[in-house]
Amino acid sequence: TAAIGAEGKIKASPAAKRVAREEHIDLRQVPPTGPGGRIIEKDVRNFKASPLAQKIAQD
Amino acid sequence: AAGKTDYQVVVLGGGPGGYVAAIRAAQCGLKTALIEKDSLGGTCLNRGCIPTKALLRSAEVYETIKKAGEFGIAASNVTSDMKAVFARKDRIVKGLVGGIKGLLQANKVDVFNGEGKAISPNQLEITQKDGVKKISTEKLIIATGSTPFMPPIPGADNPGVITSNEALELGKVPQSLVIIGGGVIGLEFAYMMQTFGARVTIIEMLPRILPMADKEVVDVLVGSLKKQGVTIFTNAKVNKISKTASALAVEYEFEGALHTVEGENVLVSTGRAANFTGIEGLGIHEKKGIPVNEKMETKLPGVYAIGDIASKIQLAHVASAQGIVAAENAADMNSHYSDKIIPSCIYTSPEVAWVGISEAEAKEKYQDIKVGKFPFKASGKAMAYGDTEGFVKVVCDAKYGEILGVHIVGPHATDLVSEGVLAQSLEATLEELGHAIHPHPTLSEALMEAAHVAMGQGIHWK
Amino acid sequence: AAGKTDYQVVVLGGGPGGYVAAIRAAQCGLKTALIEKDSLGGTCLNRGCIPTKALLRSAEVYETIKKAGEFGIAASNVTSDMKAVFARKDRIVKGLVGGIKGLLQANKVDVFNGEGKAISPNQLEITQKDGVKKISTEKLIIATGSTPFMPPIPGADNPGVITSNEALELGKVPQSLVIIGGGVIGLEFAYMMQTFGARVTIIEMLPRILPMADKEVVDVLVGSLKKQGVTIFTNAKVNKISKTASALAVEYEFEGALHTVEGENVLVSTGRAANFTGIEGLGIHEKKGIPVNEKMETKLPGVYAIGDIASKIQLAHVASAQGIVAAENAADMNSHYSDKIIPSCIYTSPEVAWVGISEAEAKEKYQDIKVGKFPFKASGKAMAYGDTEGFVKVVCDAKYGEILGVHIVGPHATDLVSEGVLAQSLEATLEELGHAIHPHPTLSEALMEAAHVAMGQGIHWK
Ligand SMILES: Cc1cc2nc3c(=O)[nH]c(=O)nc-3n(C[C@H](O)[C@H](O)[C@H](O)COP(=O)(O)OP(=O)(O)OC[C@H]3O[C@@H](n4cnc5c(N)ncnc54)[C@H](O)[C@@H]3O)c2cc1C
Ligand SMILES: Cc1cc2nc3c(=O)[nH]c(=O)nc-3n(C[C@H](O)[C@H](O)[C@H](O)COP(=O)(O)OP(=O)(O)OC[C@H]3O[C@@H](n4cnc5c(N)ncnc54)[C@H](O)[C@@H]3O)c2cc1C
Repeated sequence: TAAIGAEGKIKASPAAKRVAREEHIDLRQVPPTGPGGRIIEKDVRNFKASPLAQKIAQD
Repeated sequence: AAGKTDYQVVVLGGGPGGYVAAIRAAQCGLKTALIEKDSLGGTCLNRGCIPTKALLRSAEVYETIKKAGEFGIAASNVTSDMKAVFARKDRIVKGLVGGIKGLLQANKVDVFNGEGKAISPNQLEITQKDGVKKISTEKLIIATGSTPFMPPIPGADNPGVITSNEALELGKVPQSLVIIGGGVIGLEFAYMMQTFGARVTIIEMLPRILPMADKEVVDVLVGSLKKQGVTIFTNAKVNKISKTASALAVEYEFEGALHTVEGENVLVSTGRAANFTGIEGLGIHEKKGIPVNEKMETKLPGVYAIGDIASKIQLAHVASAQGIVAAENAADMNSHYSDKIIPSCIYTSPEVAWVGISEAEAKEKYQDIKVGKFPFKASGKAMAYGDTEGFVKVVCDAKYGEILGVHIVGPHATDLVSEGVLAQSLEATLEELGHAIHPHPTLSEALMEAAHVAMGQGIHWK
Repeated sequence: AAGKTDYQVVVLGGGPGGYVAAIRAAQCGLKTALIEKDSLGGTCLNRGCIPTKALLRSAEVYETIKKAGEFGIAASNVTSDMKAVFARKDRIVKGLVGGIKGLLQANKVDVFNGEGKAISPNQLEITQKDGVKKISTEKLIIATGSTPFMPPIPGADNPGVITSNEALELGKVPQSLVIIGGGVIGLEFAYMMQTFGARVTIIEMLPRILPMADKEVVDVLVGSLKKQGVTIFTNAKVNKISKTASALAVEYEFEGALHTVEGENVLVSTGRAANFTGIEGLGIHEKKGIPVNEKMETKLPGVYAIGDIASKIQLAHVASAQGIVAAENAADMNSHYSDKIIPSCIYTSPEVAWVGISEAEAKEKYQDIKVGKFPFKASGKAMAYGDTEGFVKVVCDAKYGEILGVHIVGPHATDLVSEGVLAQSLEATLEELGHAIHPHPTLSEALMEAAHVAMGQGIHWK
């Protein structure tokens, strides 16, 4: 599901990157819904609330 | 699937919140009614956005003709016929009100002409010309809007002291006008009346005009209004209004002393008060408005509130956006409203428009920011257009290039800002805004150039 | 790190391709020179984009004044002083040329005034007033642009037969003007000259005007020009131009018969030819231009070509975007140019602007498309503005809601299209465009409303 771009970089919006850093979330885990398949802020916030994220956080 | 109730949704109030909510609800398949006691379109169409912009356009045309010589065009005996100016405004409003009526019909919304009162969340009473009617509904959307707020200034009841409602019906330009309150409405009237020949004075209580806007943008607007002849006092408190032989005298405190300024009219534009008539009984309103969640639902399930009555931001596009959200939720669609990316516009000359946070606010909230400013005097299109005042400013965070604010003062600012809205909605980076190939020569290039400047790669400006 | 050569980059030609490339190259830290034989700014600034838009703005002001009565403003003796109109244009061009000179200086680009000739990819000869100079360079960016293409029409050498170059220096409006070629340049001159009082006839060889544009958009423009008085023939072939007693006679074939139309002037606007002077020796050009890859590099490594000489799309913003890409690649930055999302604008009244593909092309390429059209007559701002002709059309694929084209004809179209550019650049969906909260009342709302219509959720239009 990860939004990996052509050059192996994660495609994520600046706001998504900011929230990911603030919330200590690994962007590679976040399913993208943004334009062109990139991760947007909402995806990161939704992911934070998701069971998968909580499980990853526990590990 | 109504059945038990007359309607699945009733919308109370037919402004840009209410009529849009009603149309969207009907589109979602709900049996919908709209109650409006006055003219469809509400404040926005009848006493707000549209009539002001119609008058402002006449002012702009007048201004253009007066400086036509710059463009190589000569004209003599240039005069404004204020009767015709106001009549044009009335025609436009009438046409649009008719249009909304047609839209509601086309969408099969039942429109009740009358004053509505919510007896319960599911019961409404409508007082119409021919008597009182009761209707029942599953869900209720409250969109009763707002009315001019009149502060308790002694003498505010003198004839000639007016609000925006009356100012739009003046039919003439007063020789002199004192405007109490330098918000968006006050500023638009100031520009318009001054252009048409009134001597305008603005008295504002706050230390600066438009504290929520970017300071540099406001400075350009204020400077321009002053050059046009408008007198502006900030940090000034009005004590009273009294009648003189031929005019009204406004007494105010400024820099520790009492002063007086005279005006044929006094326009009080100190904000707008939520209109609770018809919904007091529901017990859901607080002093300033009705609290709602992000689904626009009040504390009563199935009862929504939208627009000026529910929102801290009193703007027509907010009311409409909230109306769509409420209607979709009434149809169980799980829609959300966020006020993160809401543009604001001022239709003066120069125009002002912005979205997101100001440079000062960005500095405070983010450690490290980048700012790019591109002045219209460096824009080929602005030069050809003959209007080079102002600039576009892009504010973003330095780390990720997140666009935090786009601030524009200058020609067509109110149209240009939408690109900033889309950029922020899509969480675009500075680079993406800068690399999008903007057509040449256009005013919108200034957004791209401002992004270049913020990246340290300004082509036509540093 | 130059050393072996005088410069790291030399740019040949100082138009919007060349001067932008030079500035960007210098910003990337390269020692840069620019060679320009004529006036900085090239075609665009001296004989293209800017002078036309300056004249067009005067025409717009003239038109506004003539219909000022609609706005409640009266004026008499409205006349256009064509000397002043052209003088204003000259002033604006002069100011901007001076600005570019300043920008090049500020970025420490060495500017050579003279005709450059590439002896080899690394050696240039510059013929200046005071003699010939040789300079050496590591990399070369060719930006020699284009000049008007004069087709071999018998009689095209008659005095009074002009190209856009001479039309911009006329200093007056001919009584009648025959325009051969109904492309963007021809249309802009048609609107302008007709507005200022010329009797304009357009003769176009193709079956329709602007075949690359969306047909409905062109229909509105053509209809409007005809209403203004312009005569338009398509599918018409010019045979010859001859001199009559007082004017020029253009003979053309139309619907199987020969016709003649007279004009004081004949404007030939049938395209532009790449300008190979100075680079023939390199052996890299073909008949129509210099082939390049997506890094703007020619078949000779380290030699780049940009703008009208390299591009199928001859537009200033394309030249500038390509200039930036070439400069960055010269600095080993690995930059790419794509012509997928290039806006086009026509500065007539109504204005026309679009980005992406037309409805017809979309239908052909994608199985299933959605189209949303919002007419300005349903826009409150357009009504207040007094200009309700035209519409915004959004074309997208039905499956993913990918925006394929945005087509605008109407007020401020050339500014509004940039939001479409950004939307397509960011691969926004229809929903994202429709949900972005656009300010009310603005012309840009029409983009949002068109998106609503395409989604089947039109609020102010179905
Ligand atoms: C001078 C002026 C200029 C403005 N310019 C702009 C602008 O340029 N852009 C912008 O975005 N905003 C502008 N605004 C603000 C904008 O008009 C409001 O934000 C907007 O109208 C709010 O919409 P609404 O639907 O919430 O309420 P309203 O437009 O106030 O509509 C409420 C409607 O409900 C009806 N109503 C109330 N109670 C009842 C009842 N019990 N029964 C039946 N009907 C009832 C009223 O008659 C009214 O028609 C301006 C406002 C003013 C005053
Ligand atoms: C009437 C008209 C209106 C137009 N309007 C628009 C518009 O609104 N929008 C738009 O995007 N485009 C418009 N264009 C097109 C636009 O002007 C061109 O696409 C653009 O100028 C191309 O830029 P360029 O840098 O490739 O070449 P040019 O602008 O042609 O510049 C080339 C420069 O190189 C110089 N040069 C050439 N050879 C040599 C040499 N050997 N030595 C030294 N110097 C040399 C020339 O003197 C010239 O200054 C218009 C064109 C015309 C004619």
